[in-house]
Amino acid sequence: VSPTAGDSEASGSAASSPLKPDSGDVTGELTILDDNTNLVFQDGLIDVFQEQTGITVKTYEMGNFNDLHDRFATLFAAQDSSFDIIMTWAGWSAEFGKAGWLQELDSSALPSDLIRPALDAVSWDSKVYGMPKFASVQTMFWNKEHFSAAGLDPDTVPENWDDFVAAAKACTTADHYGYCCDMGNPAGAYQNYLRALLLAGGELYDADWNPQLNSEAGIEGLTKMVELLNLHKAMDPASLQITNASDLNDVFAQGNTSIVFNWPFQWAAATKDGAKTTAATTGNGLIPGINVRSASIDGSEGYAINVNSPNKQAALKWLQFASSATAQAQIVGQEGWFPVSQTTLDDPATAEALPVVTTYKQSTDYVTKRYGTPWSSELDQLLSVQVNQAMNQQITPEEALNNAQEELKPIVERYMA
Amino acid sequence: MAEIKLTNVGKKYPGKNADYAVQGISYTVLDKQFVSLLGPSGCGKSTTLNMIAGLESVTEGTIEIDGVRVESLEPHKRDLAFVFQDYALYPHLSVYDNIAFGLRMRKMPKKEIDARVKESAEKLELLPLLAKKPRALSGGQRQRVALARAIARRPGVLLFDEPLSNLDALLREKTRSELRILHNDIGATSIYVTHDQEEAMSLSDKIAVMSRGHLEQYGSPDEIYNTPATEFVAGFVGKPRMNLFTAVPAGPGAFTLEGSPFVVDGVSVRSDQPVRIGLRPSECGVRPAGSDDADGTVVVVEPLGSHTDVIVDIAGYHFVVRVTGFADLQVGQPVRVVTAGAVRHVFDATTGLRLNADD
Amino acid sequence: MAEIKLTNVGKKYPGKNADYAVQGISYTVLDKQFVSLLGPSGCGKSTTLNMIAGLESVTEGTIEIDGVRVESLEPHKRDLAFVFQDYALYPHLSVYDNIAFGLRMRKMPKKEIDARVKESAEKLELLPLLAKKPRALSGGQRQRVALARAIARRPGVLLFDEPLSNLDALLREKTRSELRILHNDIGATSIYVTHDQEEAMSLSDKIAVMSRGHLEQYGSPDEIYNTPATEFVAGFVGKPRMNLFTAVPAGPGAFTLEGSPFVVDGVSVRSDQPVRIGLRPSECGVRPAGSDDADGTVVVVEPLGSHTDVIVDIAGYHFVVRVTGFADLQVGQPVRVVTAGAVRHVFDATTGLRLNADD
Amino acid sequence: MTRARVSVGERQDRRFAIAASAPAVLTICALFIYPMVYAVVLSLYHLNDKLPAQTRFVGLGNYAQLLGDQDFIHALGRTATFCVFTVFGGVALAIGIAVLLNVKFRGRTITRVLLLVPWAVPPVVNGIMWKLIFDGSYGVANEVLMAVGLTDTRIQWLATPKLALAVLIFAELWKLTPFLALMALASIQSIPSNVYRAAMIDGANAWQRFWRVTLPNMRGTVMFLLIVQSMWSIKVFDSIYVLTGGTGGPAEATTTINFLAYLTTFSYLDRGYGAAMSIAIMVIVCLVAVFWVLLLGRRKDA
Amino acid sequence: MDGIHKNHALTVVQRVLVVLLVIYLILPFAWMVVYSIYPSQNLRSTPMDFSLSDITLSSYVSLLGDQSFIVAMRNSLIIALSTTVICMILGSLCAYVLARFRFKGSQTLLLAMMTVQAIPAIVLAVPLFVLLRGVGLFDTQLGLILTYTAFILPLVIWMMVSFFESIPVNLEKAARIDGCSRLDILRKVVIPLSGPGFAATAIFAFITAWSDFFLAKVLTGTNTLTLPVKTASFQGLFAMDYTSAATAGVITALPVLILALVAQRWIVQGITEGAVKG
Ligand SMILES: Nc1ncnc2c1ncn2[C@@H]1O[C@H](COP(=O)(O)OP(=O)(O)OP(=O)(O)O)[C@@H](O)[C@H]1O
Ligand SMILES: Nc1ncnc2c1ncn2[C@@H]1O[C@H](COP(=O)(O)OP(=O)(O)OP(=O)(O)O)[C@@H](O)[C@H]1O
Ligand SMILES: [Mg+2]
Ligand SMILES: [Mg+2]
Repeated sequence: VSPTAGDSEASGSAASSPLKPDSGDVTGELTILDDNTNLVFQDGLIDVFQEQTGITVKTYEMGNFNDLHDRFATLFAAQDSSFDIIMTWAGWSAEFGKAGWLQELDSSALPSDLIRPALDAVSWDSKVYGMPKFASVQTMFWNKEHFSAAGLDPDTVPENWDDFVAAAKACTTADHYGYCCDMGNPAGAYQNYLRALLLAGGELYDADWNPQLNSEAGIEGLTKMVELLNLHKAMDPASLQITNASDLNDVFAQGNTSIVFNWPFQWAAATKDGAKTTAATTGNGLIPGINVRSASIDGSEGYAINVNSPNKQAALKWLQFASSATAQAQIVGQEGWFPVSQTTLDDPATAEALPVVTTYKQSTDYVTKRYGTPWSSELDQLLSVQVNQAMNQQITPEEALNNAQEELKPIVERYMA
Repeated sequence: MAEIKLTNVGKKYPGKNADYAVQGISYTVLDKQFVSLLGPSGCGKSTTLNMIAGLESVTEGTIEIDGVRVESLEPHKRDLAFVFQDYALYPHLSVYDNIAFGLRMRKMPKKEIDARVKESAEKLELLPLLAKKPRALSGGQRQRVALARAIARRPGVLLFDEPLSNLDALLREKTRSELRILHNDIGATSIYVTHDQEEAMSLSDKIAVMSRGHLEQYGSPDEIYNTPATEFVAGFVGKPRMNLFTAVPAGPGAFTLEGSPFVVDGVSVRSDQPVRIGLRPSECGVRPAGSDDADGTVVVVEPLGSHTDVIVDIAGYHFVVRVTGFADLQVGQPVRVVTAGAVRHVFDATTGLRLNADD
Repeated sequence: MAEIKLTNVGKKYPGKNADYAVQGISYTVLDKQFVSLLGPSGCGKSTTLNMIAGLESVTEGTIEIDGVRVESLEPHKRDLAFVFQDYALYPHLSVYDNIAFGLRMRKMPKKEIDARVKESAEKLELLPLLAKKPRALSGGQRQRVALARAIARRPGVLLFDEPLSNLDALLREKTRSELRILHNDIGATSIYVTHDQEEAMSLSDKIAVMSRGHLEQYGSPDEIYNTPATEFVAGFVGKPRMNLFTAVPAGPGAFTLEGSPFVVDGVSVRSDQPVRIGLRPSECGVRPAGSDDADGTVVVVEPLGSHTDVIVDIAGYHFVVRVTGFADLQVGQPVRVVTAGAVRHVFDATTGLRLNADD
Repeated sequence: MTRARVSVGERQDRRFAIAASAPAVLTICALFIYPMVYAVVLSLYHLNDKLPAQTRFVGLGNYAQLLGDQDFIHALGRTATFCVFTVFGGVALAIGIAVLLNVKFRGRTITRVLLLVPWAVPPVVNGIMWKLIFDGSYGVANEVLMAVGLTDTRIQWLATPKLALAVLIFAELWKLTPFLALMALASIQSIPSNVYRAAMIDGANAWQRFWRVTLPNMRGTVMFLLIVQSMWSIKVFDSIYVLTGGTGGPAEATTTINFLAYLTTFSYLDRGYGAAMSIAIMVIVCLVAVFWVLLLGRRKDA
Repeated sequence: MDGIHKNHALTVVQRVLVVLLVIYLILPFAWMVVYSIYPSQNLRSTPMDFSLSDITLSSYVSLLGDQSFIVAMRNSLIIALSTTVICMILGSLCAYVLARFRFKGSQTLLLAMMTVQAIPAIVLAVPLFVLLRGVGLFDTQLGLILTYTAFILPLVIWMMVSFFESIPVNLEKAARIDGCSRLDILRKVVIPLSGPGFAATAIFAFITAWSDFFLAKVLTGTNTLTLPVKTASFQGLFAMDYTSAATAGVITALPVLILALVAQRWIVQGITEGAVKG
């Protein structure tokens, strides 16, 4: 038994050259392991794809997002090729790409009009490991009724942090808090910290991937979050235990908070049956910045090709199909995600189908980052410990970020060596 | 000094429609006496003993120890010790600690505990075993530990609930003698529960024979054996079991086992109703007879060394005769049963009460 | 027809340095005989029986049934049935199914099984109980089911391993008689293991007395009782236990219990070495004596109904005398022991073998 | 001297013994030998999937690293805290319940049956259940506490490290203690009632009877319970996973060593180190078991 | 405590304790049931709204109408049942040998089997996956069945040995004389006799197989998704749905609960018999 024998093989194949589209006719059978975010593929797009390309999709499995990482880890560790295509996003693209498990794509395989953050989500270290299927950027949603009740103008979006704090404080009542977020798990802690850092005008890494968690902007950003919770008491303490965006959806849609910074599908949740909010009472706009006008974080998803797949050309067709206008139109229109290509974004029909796309368009003027890295898991984990302590005021934001910085440095060094 | 007096004691266990487990028991156990409670399984012996010990509450009547009513006294305030059938040794304690447990609970000084433990262990030859755990002991040894534990406390009253019934026959007999010697030695008032009449007979000054919760007879072994007060006592005491059969009057002082030529005469009871007659096997004899004058035929010959039991079928009744030595009889042989030397025990056919006075 | 012949049978259980559990056993059980294996716990009775049954392998020697060597035959091919001490009834089967189980395993036709079950159930008065499960039965009833199960198979050989020892005294005695009747009735060759000498005596045609894996004596109850071949047999058989003591020569044909005035004369063995002398309690007597001519003093008087056991302390030896009726003796009283009518059993002090010929 | 004869029956028995035990033994071996060897070999390698180039044999290096790994040591501490509460608390509670249910009363049978409820609830469901109860916004625990006035703000049970661990301990106790209680009950009932009677006559009151008779006689069972619960507690995973949304949070407060091994292997893809951690856990489990056996096992009677 | 004097009367303190215990045992589960039958708004309002008219089984209806949920249920049932059957067959055969034939190393074997219990499943997941894939059993029911069997067998054997040892040897002798082979003895005497123990062990095996989460999570794909994995998935990143989670929880726990309650007599007795030895 040698657990390492296969891995050298794997790294061997990873070293193979980036995949270029084959000009010839491509056939084959595909197996796809997706998460359960998009129903449109199952509900028709697969048929369209098969018709268009003559390639069969033998299996299209939708796994639970939370289970996928473990499953991928198992599949890849065993050099399994039972899936040609897997779903990916910023963290995983870097992680699995670095591990040599994802097929690198040649630039010739990529559409030219991909939006930058969406492309980032499938890239690492200037190598592209997949193609995005939708873009996701956080914007601000607010409850117009709450604003009115608090004596604020329901149609005016706070343009800077102070206005935002004032609005959140004004909206905080005995019933509900003005602001709520989801920092109950490591990924959430990272996201909220990163967003604050970006809003403060900072960058997480310098050009050489040296982390600067405890940069001035980082400390300022985290301090603002701590203040929001503990000083202004405008942030729902439950934010510290909410572990996923859909819970946050619910909190907002049930009128239990006035403002959230959330993914585009918040719109769908806020306007669906049973919600206490409607399209008319839900405001949407750019996230107010601290030192900049605005900034946001990215949550785009895409597809990547298993390096062990025997059907890489066919798989590439699927990737191209997912980012094509046909598929994008459905994802935006029916599911409320943002499109990945500039062309679709600019199409007037898109904004009509999804009003929040307007905000998205504005947001492309500002920084939108995710910093998916091979060490994302480790970073999320260690950062969450510090952020939690800072939020609970056991240590200062500065201490917290200094600690995190110290812990992260050796990890990054290991990966960048 | 410890005299135990039961007056009209009764016990009902909780539960709907429960019957009395024990009812109307009255007798007095004098100081230093050894009294057995004898009776078949379920007759209420243990219940009675447990009430005396305070392990069961008393439903009716009174129990006095040395003139003091004790019904509501806790067990350990009654100055008694208990030896259980399963010995009830503390499995986790060594022999020493088993014996010492009760003394420790009474906060006796360490030194005295040690002396007492050693003393009682010596009396029961347990000195080499003091460090062992009960499970490492043989049945007989456990039994002795249980005894040692009881006497170490030097209680006024010793209660035994079938303490020998878990021992094998040989050991049982041996321990029985030792028990008797021990009683003479320590002189506590002892109440001893058993269903083995031989044990009761051999050990006791007095025996209380019980049946179905009632007291059948209270008397010395001699009285119990020679003038059983009821048919139950007659049948229960004595080995082999007394021959007891229904007999119909057949002339003055004579009764016959119906449907057979077998007649018992010289009965001092007059009756024109059928009665129950009892004859002890060892007081009867048997002799070969012709098929015309035979009482019955031999069905079993059991040689037992010093004597032989012969079972004779008399009109379907299996009459047992115990003869000395080995009997020269064959199965199937017609015989006459000789009852001349046998005491006639006569009982009322319905009440079971003894009809003839002591003789 | 079933004759069982053991030749030099020996058994070692597996395990390092294991001793023989049984060694050098040879005897023949004739067809239809009832033979008991008698001996104390651990002497190898069950081992012998299990080898005959085929439940244990034979280490040495041969076992023949009707002239055929069976050592490597499987149990169910040996035409025998087994009755166990704990009855070994199948708790999950009804009485009927318990009896039928062995017949079914032999693929007997349904109808015949039914007939056989009914027949043996009737013989043992189990008909009303056929539908019950063993746990709903009393000890005696379970015992009868075990018997019924054994005889339903109509085996040539019936093996019993202490079948009565789980019954209480009364029931034991009753079942013993029934067992004897049953044996006469079905006539299978029977081998019966017991440690109760009374049981062995009363039931058997022949008795094999065993001790520590060896055969001590094989003979009829009469022989075993009257001319025990070894001191072990003498001490083991007879109730109460024979008085056995070391005696030193004290003149021609006379021996004395050293350090006491107690002399046994009329002994037919000449020896200038100490010997072991045995005297049966029931053959001796006791009479009050003055303190000057007494053999010893009474330590216990045990009245047992038809007789009384008196224990006399003779120079530290507890000599038991069984007298008829109730004895008028007091503890502490000086007495003389009368041995005139008693058979003298004399054994070698070292080998334990009988020294005097039959008398 | 003796011919060791092997009878037909014995030979058949031997054949039966082999044939009957083989399938089980082989199944276990087949499914464990390869994975175990794989895991042991893996633990001797530096193998981080994200750093394929650095893969190399390091011997016991991973184990040495464990000794100085603050994360592991902290996780060990949390595991110890968790174990102290679940093992000692659980076993003590189990004995308490057993003693309570040893008294005869009407409804005792049904109460005993109810002890099976937590046992039958799968760990995943157990996690969800307690999440429903201790949710910071909607959990009924807060509602009740607020209703009786013990708190006026909602307590963020699962967001506060200490409380989250407490909830986890509570959830685990709920699930496993009743089962332990059943075993303890069985053990108590196997103590002959006459021993208690003897103790009463010896003058021991109820309290003394418990400490001096009941408890010492349960030693074997208590040892068994301690071993079983220690094993479960050290290896606890499912409840943490579900209760904390697969994170071992908040702030790693519920990251026990087993969960850390999971994170290391599956989140960080540091599989060589993760394997070493898992094997260390296995050794710890065995050591703890041996510890209980040595502490409470049957000492040879003198 | 020992129930000699106060046989049937509980003291006030004991009464209170019993009531608390009962509440403690049922309330959490009951709360989950409540969660599954009330619309979440009712439970999220302050105060909670328990109007009976709001009770709805819609969550059950929708879950049981969900094909993937039904498939998960079926998978779980097939896998847990098969595992139980195989474990009980192989386990009782092996336990019988260990209980009745003393051979060198039988105790060691038993102990070695128990150390399997000490292995964290995490370390085995990847190699097991490799192994199962290697023999083509990945994402098949048989693959999970075999894995569970290997994990559960040692416990089954351990439990059964103690039950078998408590069966009188004489019963087997009687059966042999009645003409039973070893296998007959096991089938017709030993197993029927260890009834409660056997049932308790079987239920134990079933519950363990039914409840497993981690191995199922790693070793299954859609084909063999099991109920606990499905249930856990109700709290995904984008899909936390308390009502469905509670409903799935109730549905997952229910079969085992019913099984446990139906067989409670055996389980309690089985545990009792096993524990007396321990
Ligand atoms: N704890 C109890 N609860 C209810 N009934 C009981 C209890 N103990 C004994 N009994 C009943 O009381 C009656 C007398 O029982 P007891 O134990 O005194 O008989 P015993 O003479 O000692 O019998 P044994 O020789 O079998 O010990 C029996 O009918 C028995 O069923
Ligand atoms: N299965 C066994 N393995 C090892 N030794 C055994 C076994 N069975 C019996 N022995 C030993 O063989 C000897 C004879 O045992 P056996 O059971 O035959 O005695 P027994 O006369 O039937 O005794 P008891 O009256 O107690 O039943 C004893 O020393 C016993 O310890
Ligand atoms: Mg009794
Ligand atoms: Mg025996």
